[in-house]
Amino acid sequence: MVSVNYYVALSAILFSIGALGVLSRRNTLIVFMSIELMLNAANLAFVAYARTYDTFSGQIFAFFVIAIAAAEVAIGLALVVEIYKSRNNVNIDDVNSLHG
Amino acid sequence: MHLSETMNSGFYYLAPLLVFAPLVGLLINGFFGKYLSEKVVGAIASLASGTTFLVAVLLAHSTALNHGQVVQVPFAAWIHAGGLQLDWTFRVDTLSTTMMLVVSGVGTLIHIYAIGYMHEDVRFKHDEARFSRFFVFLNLFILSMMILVSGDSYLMLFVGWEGVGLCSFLLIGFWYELDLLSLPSWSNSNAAKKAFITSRIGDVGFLIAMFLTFWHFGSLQFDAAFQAAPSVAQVSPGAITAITLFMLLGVAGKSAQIPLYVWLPDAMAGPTPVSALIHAATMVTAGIYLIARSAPVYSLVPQAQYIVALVGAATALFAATIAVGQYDIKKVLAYSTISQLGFMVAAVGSGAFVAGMFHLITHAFFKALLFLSAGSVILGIERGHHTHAHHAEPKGKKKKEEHAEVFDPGDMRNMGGLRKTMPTTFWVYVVGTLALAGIVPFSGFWSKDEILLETSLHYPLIYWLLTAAAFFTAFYMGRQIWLVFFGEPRSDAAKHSQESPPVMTIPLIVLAALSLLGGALNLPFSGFHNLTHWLSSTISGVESLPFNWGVAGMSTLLAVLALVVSWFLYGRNPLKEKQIDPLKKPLGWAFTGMENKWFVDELYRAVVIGPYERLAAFLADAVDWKFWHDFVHDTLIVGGFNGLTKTLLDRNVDQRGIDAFFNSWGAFAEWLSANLRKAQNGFIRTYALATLLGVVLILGYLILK
Amino acid sequence: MEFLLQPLTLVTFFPLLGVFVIAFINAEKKDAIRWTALITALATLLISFWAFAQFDKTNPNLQLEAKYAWIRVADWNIYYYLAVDGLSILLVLLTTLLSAISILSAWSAVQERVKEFMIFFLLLEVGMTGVFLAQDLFLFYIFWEFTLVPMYFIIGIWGGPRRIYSALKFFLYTMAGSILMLLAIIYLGVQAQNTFNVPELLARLPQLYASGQISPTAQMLLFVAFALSFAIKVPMWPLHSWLPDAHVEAPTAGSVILAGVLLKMGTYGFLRFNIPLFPNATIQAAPWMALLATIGILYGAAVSYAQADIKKLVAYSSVSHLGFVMLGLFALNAEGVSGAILQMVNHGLSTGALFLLIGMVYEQTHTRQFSDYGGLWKAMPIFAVMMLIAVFSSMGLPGLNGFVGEFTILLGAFGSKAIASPWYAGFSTLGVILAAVYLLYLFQKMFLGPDGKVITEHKLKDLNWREIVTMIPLVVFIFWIGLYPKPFFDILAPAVEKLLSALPL
Amino acid sequence: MNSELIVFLVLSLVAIATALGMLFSRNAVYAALFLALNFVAVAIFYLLLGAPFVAMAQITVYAGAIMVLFLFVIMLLGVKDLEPTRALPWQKPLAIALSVILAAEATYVLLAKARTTMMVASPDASLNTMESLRNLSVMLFSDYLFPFEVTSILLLVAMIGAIVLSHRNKKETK
Repeated sequence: MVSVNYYVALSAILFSIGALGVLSRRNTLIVFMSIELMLNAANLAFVAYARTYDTFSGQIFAFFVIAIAAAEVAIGLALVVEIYKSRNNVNIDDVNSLHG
Repeated sequence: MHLSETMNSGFYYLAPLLVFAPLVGLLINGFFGKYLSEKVVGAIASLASGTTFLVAVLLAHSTALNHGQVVQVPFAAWIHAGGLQLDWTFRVDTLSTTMMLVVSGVGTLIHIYAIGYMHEDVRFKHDEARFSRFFVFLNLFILSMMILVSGDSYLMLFVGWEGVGLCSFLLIGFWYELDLLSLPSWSNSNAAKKAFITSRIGDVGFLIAMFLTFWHFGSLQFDAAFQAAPSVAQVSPGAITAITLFMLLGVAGKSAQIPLYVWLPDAMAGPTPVSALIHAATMVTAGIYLIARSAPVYSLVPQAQYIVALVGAATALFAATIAVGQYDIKKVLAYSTISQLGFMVAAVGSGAFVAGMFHLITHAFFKALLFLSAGSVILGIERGHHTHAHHAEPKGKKKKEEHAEVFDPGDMRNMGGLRKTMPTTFWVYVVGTLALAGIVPFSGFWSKDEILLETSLHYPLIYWLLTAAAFFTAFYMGRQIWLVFFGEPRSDAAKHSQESPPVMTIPLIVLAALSLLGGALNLPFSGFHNLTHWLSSTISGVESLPFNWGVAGMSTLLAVLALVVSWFLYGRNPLKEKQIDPLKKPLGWAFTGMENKWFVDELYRAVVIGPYERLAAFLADAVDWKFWHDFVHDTLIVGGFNGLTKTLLDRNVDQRGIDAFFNSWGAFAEWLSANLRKAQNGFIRTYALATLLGVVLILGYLILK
Repeated sequence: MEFLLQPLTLVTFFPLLGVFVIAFINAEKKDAIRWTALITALATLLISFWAFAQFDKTNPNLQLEAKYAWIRVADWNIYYYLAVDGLSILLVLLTTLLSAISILSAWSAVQERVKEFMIFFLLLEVGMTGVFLAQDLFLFYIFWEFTLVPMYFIIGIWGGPRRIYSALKFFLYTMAGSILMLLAIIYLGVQAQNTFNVPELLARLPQLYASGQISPTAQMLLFVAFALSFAIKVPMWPLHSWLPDAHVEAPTAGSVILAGVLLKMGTYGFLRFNIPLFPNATIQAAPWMALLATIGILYGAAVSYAQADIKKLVAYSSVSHLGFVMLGLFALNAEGVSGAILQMVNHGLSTGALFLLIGMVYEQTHTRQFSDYGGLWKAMPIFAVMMLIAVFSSMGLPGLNGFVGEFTILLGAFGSKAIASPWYAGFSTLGVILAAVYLLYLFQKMFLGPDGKVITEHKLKDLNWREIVTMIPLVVFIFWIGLYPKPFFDILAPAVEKLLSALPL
Repeated sequence: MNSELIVFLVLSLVAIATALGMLFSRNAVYAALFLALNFVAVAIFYLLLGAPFVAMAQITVYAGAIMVLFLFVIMLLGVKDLEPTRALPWQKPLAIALSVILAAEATYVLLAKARTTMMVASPDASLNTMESLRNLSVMLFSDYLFPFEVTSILLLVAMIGAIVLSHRNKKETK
């Protein structure tokens, strides 16, 4: 028997690590991976609560999140490839043409 | 009596053929005419017209067998709206069969004549493809005319009435791109338009007469209307007077009476067979038929009758004077026709319905004869003109110039001495002239005499007007004979003129025989009142007057005198080339007036046409477009709206008030954003950082709350 | 599904199917689009015949009803209610016929943006048919306004040089009138216990009038509000100013439909709504309407004569012809009203034919100035004969359709109790002369006289088979109505009788 | 300290370690591999939480498909270290600070504020039967049918989007 709080705490830690990755890494690919990590962290919380309250809804949400993540990765990677083709690197800091 | 009772005792069931025979003819020629030879086209058209004549004969025969019974032959339903219940019904009675016989008989002869005439005409005018079209129109005319005379209601009569107007329009404008001298011009089509529109003015009268008839008599069907007439006459005599006078306007339009006669002389722009058939023998007499048909109504209002007679008599004299001053062979005949129609209108106006119809018939014979002969003369001159041009000047270049020179084959001043070159035409022309002038025993004498006799008994003024007109008639016909056929040729064309082919002369001879003998229809001796007797079963109350030596002697004397005077002026010393008319000097301004048709056309142009055109242009340009369209709509409404919106609301209220207020906010936002934009460095990571900062702060807030 | 298979629903909305199909055709495949549109229009025509076959012409009441509760808000009951009676069946047939003919006429005339054109055209057909069939004022108003939109684009996109101006004017002018009608409709609906259903209104209104809940003044105002909207559409003098602009600038097919059907919506409105809904006001207003009609007849005819542009002449002639229709309607007797309804059809046929023919020659010559024409008969004989028929039909030559209508109208107006004076009809009869003046002028300047510029400058071809086929139905009806109008009058008679018997004359 | 807790702690250490590994790898390939390991660890958590279906989805979709996709793209673009830039000098320290605060806050909120005392039961035999999977599917296709369908459309859109992005590029290069 493990307290659900542990799972939640783990989820929070993983989420923070993901957030840190998004903020600090300049490689677009790794930024993406970090995002995936954050999604995973959220999923973990979902499933843990689903177990706690004995309902399937949490699992179903996790399932949807996985589906959306797949879609997101498909588009995201396509964009990365595009960006690479036009700039010949994957530095996220190079893509700042929207600056004010 | 209705059809079912008489079906077995006659040919009434053939009545629809009156209309369908020409219809078949015109459809065949209309669709396939261009693939058929001229002879076939002419034969089909003549056959169609001939069938109509045959049917008319059979119908007349049946009517005679049935002692003049009126028979209605229903054909199809027509307009059934509210109280207006009208059918396509043919009416076969003595009056209508008389008209059918005249129209289809003369019509058929003219069809045959036209085969020869048009053969040459289309060649002189360089459009042979138009040959079949002519016969289509001619058949259409016979068709419309048959509807006119066989209709059982005013409305059906009106269908034919307007139908013949259409044919008249189409045929006057047959050479629509030319004028009388065969030069490119709007003149012929203008004449066609004039004819139609002038008749339409009369038609409005007819229409209003029909409206009045319907609302007062309750029906447009002849029998029903006539039955109601006497009782209405007692309640509201004014209505009947109005009906008759409005109808007179219609008659004036169609039968070329004052004041609407002006279209008929111009109508001579049509090919000569058309002038003969439509503008002399048949269509123009429709008005007389209408009045004769409406005899039961006219008999109720003597004052209106007097007005009708007066109009007729005035027209007779007025037109006769103009005819004296004309040089064109067809124009003389045209004015003569107007004048003779005046005689007929005067006759039916003064209650002499039979006399009017009698003159209508004889006039159809001799005037058709005269016109056709005139056509023969004109073609003879044309032929002479062409042969002369070809023979005398063999060189091509010269020939062209000769052709290009304006030559009027209808001008009597270009003729003279034709009795030698065109003997047949000459003799039939003389017969026609004597008939028209009213010389015993030609048909014209008997019919005209009857009119004079009738009027002399009741209306002396009318009698004297007509007598004077008769004098002029004989005079201008004499003048024409001397000018055209006697003396020496006044042009090379006349010198080389040639006689027409038999296809043209044979109908002339037949018509000449009819003109000579036509009087036998109704001789003023007891036992010979055939026409009176015949028509009495349709028109009640007609009586035949005994022969009156005084009236007959007077008119004959005047006619002979007129012919003698014309011989003194034109026959004794034949006109020379380029010589002015010998009447010009003694008559002075009066002859100028005759020459110029008393300036009536100019008067109408100044009083009616010009002002209407100016009014229309004024309404269209100034009122409707400049004022209503441009000024009111575009300037006032649109401009006003623009003024309100753009100047007042937009510039002052909106821009300086509301806009300015809100623009200040905009300016503030602009200033703010100009500073804030520095935060937008474009680095995604920074934005994410900001987002995270937000998350952290919100969470922190939640925790500390 | 039962809803869809009702004849009237089908005849109204069938063109939408064509729109749907065309929407999926590549815009480059112009012929496929044209054929689809034509087949749709022909099918609609057939459906209208089918509906007509089910129509009982001895029955004066509304028939073939398609009635469903549509919008229910609070106490309001708005119906989807289509029905037809003797007053409208002919106009429905005219609409479907002219739509098919117009599409055929636009075959070669419209080359740009064929897809959009055909879509707008079929949409227009939906609107027009709906106007003639709707029996709920709300539904009617929707159809009525809906017709504006496709017509606006047809004029505005495929029109002549001043098309934008004309389209805008057409739109605003008609819209302005409709607004008043909308107000009147709402007022009427509120007064009549929340209904827009015309038969229900007809049942309830007499009581409202009798009890004074709608005062005579209010009735008159309602009449005027409706009349203004319809009069603009007709157009009655002096509200005709949009017409010459719209007609001259519209493409041929647009002109045909505009003259043939859209104008009839105005006269039909008077017939269907003004007369039965406001009987007392109608009788009061009859002499005034007759006066306006008479002025319109004479004014339109005079102004026509002075035009230099062929299409403009015909456009103004509509003012004159529709004056006859209005005169007949407000004669308020059987002769006048049946004549007027028939004349609506006649005007659609003859003026439609005139616009078609002018369009056909314009395709070749690209000019509409009279001064450029002359002597066309020789170059284009079939065309000339067609034009001759159309011109004389329009002029009211007996034996052709125009006469039957004009004569019964004038006859009715002459003895009308409502107008109460023969002078209006008398003066209107002068319009017969003036019509001859301007129409013969048209015919003469185009076909007679010496060869004009168009002949010397162009090699003109006579009508081709497609154009002849386009004209044939019109010519057939021109003769049919002229020679044997009884079937047409028979269709009208019971409904007209019912309409008039309800009037307190 | 029961055995479940020990398993949990070990696995959480693995998860955190691999996450940090990903965070600190210079090389993208290593980062990807660390992440894959992390996903596997999370999948085991799912199993522990009685969600075998999600666990399998996690393995196949994340660890399988998505990571392969990542690796594929990395290989496609080539592994290259990025030159250090001085564009955002204050970014990294700020990021670290904020992340730490976030972790602290989140943990605090979830643990101290929510104060859930519930325990997560370890999976027993009943949970691993087909029954739960069936219930899940029934729920997915009844209560959540609409979102499910929407998800399918989303995937379709993503697919088309990805194709369009790369397709247009092809045209441009021509």
